[in-house]
Amino acid sequence: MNSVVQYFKGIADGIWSLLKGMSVTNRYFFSPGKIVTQKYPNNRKDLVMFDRFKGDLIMPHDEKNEHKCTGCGICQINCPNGSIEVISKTITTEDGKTRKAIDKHIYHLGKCTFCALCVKSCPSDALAFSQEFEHAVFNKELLTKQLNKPGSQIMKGV
Amino acid sequence: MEEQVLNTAINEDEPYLINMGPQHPSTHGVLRLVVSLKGETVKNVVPHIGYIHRGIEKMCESLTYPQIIHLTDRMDYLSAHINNEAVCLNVEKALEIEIPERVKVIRTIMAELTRIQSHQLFWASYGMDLGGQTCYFYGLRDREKVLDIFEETTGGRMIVSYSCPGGLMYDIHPNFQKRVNDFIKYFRSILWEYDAILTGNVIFRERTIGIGKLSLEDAVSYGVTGPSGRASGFSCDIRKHDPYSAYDRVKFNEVLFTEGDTYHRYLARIEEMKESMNIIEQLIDNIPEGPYTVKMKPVLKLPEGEYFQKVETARGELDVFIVSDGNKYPFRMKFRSPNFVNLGVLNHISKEFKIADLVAIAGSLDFVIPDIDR
Amino acid sequence: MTANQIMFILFSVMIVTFSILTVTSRKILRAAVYLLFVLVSTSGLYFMLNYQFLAAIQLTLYAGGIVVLIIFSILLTSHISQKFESIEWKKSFFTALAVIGGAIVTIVTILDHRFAASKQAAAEVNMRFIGKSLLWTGFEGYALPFEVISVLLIAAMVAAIVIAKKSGPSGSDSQTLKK
Amino acid sequence: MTSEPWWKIFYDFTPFTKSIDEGLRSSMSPFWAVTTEMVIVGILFLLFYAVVGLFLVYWERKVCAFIQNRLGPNRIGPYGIFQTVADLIKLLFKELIPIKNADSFLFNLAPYIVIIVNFMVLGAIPFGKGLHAIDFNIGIFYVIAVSSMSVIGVLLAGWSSNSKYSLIGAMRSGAMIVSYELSLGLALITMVILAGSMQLSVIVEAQRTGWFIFKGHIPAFIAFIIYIISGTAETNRGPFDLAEAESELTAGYHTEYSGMKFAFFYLAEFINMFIVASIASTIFLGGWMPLHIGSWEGFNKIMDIIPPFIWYLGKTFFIIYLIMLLKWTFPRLRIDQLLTLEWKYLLPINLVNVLIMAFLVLMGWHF
Repeated sequence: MNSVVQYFKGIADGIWSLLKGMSVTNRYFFSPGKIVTQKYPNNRKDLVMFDRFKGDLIMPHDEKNEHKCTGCGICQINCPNGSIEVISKTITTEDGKTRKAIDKHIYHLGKCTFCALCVKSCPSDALAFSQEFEHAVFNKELLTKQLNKPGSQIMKGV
Repeated sequence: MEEQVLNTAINEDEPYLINMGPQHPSTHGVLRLVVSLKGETVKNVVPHIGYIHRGIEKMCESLTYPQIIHLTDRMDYLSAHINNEAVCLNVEKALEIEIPERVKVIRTIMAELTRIQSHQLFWASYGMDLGGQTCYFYGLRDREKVLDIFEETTGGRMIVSYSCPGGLMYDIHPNFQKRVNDFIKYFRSILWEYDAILTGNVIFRERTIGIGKLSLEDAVSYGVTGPSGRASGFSCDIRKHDPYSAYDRVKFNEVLFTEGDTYHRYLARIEEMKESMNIIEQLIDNIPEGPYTVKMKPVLKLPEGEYFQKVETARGELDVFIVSDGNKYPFRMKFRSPNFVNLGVLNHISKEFKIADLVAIAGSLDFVIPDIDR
Repeated sequence: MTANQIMFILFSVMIVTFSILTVTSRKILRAAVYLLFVLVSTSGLYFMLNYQFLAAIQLTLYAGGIVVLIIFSILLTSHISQKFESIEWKKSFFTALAVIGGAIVTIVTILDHRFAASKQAAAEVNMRFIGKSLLWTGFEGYALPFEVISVLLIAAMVAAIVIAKKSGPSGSDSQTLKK
Repeated sequence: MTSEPWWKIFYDFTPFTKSIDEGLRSSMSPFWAVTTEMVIVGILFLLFYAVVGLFLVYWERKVCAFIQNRLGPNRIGPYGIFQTVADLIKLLFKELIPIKNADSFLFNLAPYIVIIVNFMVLGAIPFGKGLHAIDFNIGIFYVIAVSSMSVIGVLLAGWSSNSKYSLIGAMRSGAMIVSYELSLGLALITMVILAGSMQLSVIVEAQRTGWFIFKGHIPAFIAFIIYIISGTAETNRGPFDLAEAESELTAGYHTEYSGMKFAFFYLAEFINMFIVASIASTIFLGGWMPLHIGSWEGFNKIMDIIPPFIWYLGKTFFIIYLIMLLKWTFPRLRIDQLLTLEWKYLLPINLVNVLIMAFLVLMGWHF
């Protein structure tokens, strides 16, 4: 007799547990307000990334096309993957002195692992991360970028 | 294939071999399981690994200690922060640096958040392994909220790279505490759905209870740690037995079961999520003030010697072993990754079960393949 | 030629062709599939006779039941690369002789018989009538044959179990019944 | 057509179809009239098959998306309704990958068997008043008989692709369908006892005064639940999708199929679901009969305004939603649990249920 009770109790419990699960899914089906999908390419305009998001390494320039990079190469040393190359040159300043400055600050996005050691170790805060995340390109060469803008100069006082 | 003539008898003892993987929906990566079947009954499972081997241990020998951190993110990418922390703790121990209280508390909170999101993903993918695809989306929906917290503070979603020797890369974001509190409130209110859809479901219980039993002796001798080991009654929680960071000041229970079957491995993770929320709640509202990092030398050189640190990741015990010859690079770096060790028990516990159970068992051990291969 | 005749020829040709293919095919699963076609075409003939009940029985029992079981057992036992041995010419010669002889006897008998065309219109068989006569114990009832056949079925099943249970040459127990 | 307004056709197709039939018979010989009718019906069914198949694929994706807090297809056309058409075009252009060492004859035959069986069953379903291709007097029996053949396609597909996953999938499917056929048939027999006929049109007509699920109360309801469960199993769906268990067997019996041949299996699965749902709506929910409640004249009048085939489609899609909800909520069963469910639970309950129903009908206790 006990096994018969067990049999029917098993059926009842089983159906009850199934109904509980179905009630959850059914509720979600009829509540379109809970949809979490973001229509990504359509919401580009009002898509705000977090300000610390590590998207793309950039070298901020001010309106006079000046940056803070001294070309010291610490970022290059700190990078674990060799994704930064600093090519420096010697320039002569107005007062006749020669000093070292960057010619090209080359950044290989394809090698970068976004560990942020370059940004953190830069003594003059010349590097930063942008919130740009759409990195896809058709040509691998496009992933190698020059961070200092053409004709840019080092900021005074750095 | 040469044609066989029908009257040659089929050799009954010849195993029916099936390659599950390297590309297979239920191996969660590039794990290859060579399964010998008899009918649908699993007779033997031979895991073949190495499809995603990157030689992280060897790469570490040519990187400085701060640079190593970002590689550990990529071992067990679901416990990324805890892996970071393990290396950092080891280096700090070697250098004998006193870490600010603030750093310890933040690291603990982040580690517990990592554990929660890892278990959420486990729940999601385990539901999918058993055929309930809706679980996957509910699990990921809630996991996104944790990842948002990570992204806001660390700039990365999975690959956080947040700890560094001597402290943290940046201070926490001003929104951090509010977001974490909101998340815990939200997650507590939604956990009943997890139970309604999966835990209490009669099909799920039938599929998991009594399947893949791992006895305490076997768990100890195979070295199965983490929730999988604790489901067998193996009290192996490093946070409890050998506290690091801020675990010595919080109260929490070590989730222990004795059954050791698939269902309890699953249940252990669900319970751990609740415990993790308890831990976070104890810490989140009184994070001590102070610096978020210690001023370190520009080049870290560990004194000559051997250093060892163990931490509890979401999957078990992660040991970091550094041999230093006094240089700025480690002479040898060894990780004892929990997944690699847990994988060893798969053959033992899945014998004589059905192939569908093999999926359930492998899912309940919660493998992360890059951690196995490193 | 009426539509009925066309359909009849179609079904007959299918039955004959696939019957021959069934016994000549060297791949066992193909033979089973040809058999399926034969059985389905036969049920088509029944449908043409307006004898829908028998046609449906033919589909359920033979096409849906027996052929499925045959295919299922082939699935369990044979591999795709296996083929029957080609038959010796002697064997095939004598088989052909026997078959042709049988066919001649049958055809002669059929041609000998005078089939009187019925004047009655084709009527659909009433389902209630079939049901009642299947369970009727009196005259023209089928309850007794029905039960006798089920006894036969039980005997067949018992025999099958006994054969399956018989231990192998090495004396090992059967694996189907033991866990 | 007589003086009645044109929209009356939606309520009763009989005069319409009859007039076509008479027109054809008067203008040509009976042979050609029958042939023309067959061709028309065949083309209509092909169209119906494609439209319903594509819509169901879309509907399935939308339902599961909403259940999972997603949007589902939303790119092609308004609300993404042309997504499945685009998918179909893609599948049409896809390469059919030939399988070396496969039995190519059986490999190519398998999808057609599944599709043909689908068509054979569709022919017997009453879609609306007068919309009924063949009205057998053994309607239900015919449906059971023909649908039992669809497993052959699955078995052939699994064996002939010469893949281990496919073979396991086919064997699971075989064991499953052979056993679930039983409870499917018994659940229908329960209702045949109540209806007193196997002819689908008679069964629908008998529900003019009330749907069978209300008329036969408890036993009918139990039969309905058993029918839904075994119907889901029969179509290889939902928690019973062991034959194509994604996480275990990658795609089960159609692992090796590609392009349009895969699409045939995929469409057949959805049409099978449609068939199961329409049989359920015909036998349990009154087919194209509107909902009538006893003596509420006004209510019954309002219900009569909705055309019968809308009622039919509404009921069918309600059951399809139910089946989809099952699929997207539950984890998959294991093969031995599946057989336990059938032989230990469904079959005994079903047998007792048949007896109870017979007793009810005998005592005249149904409504």
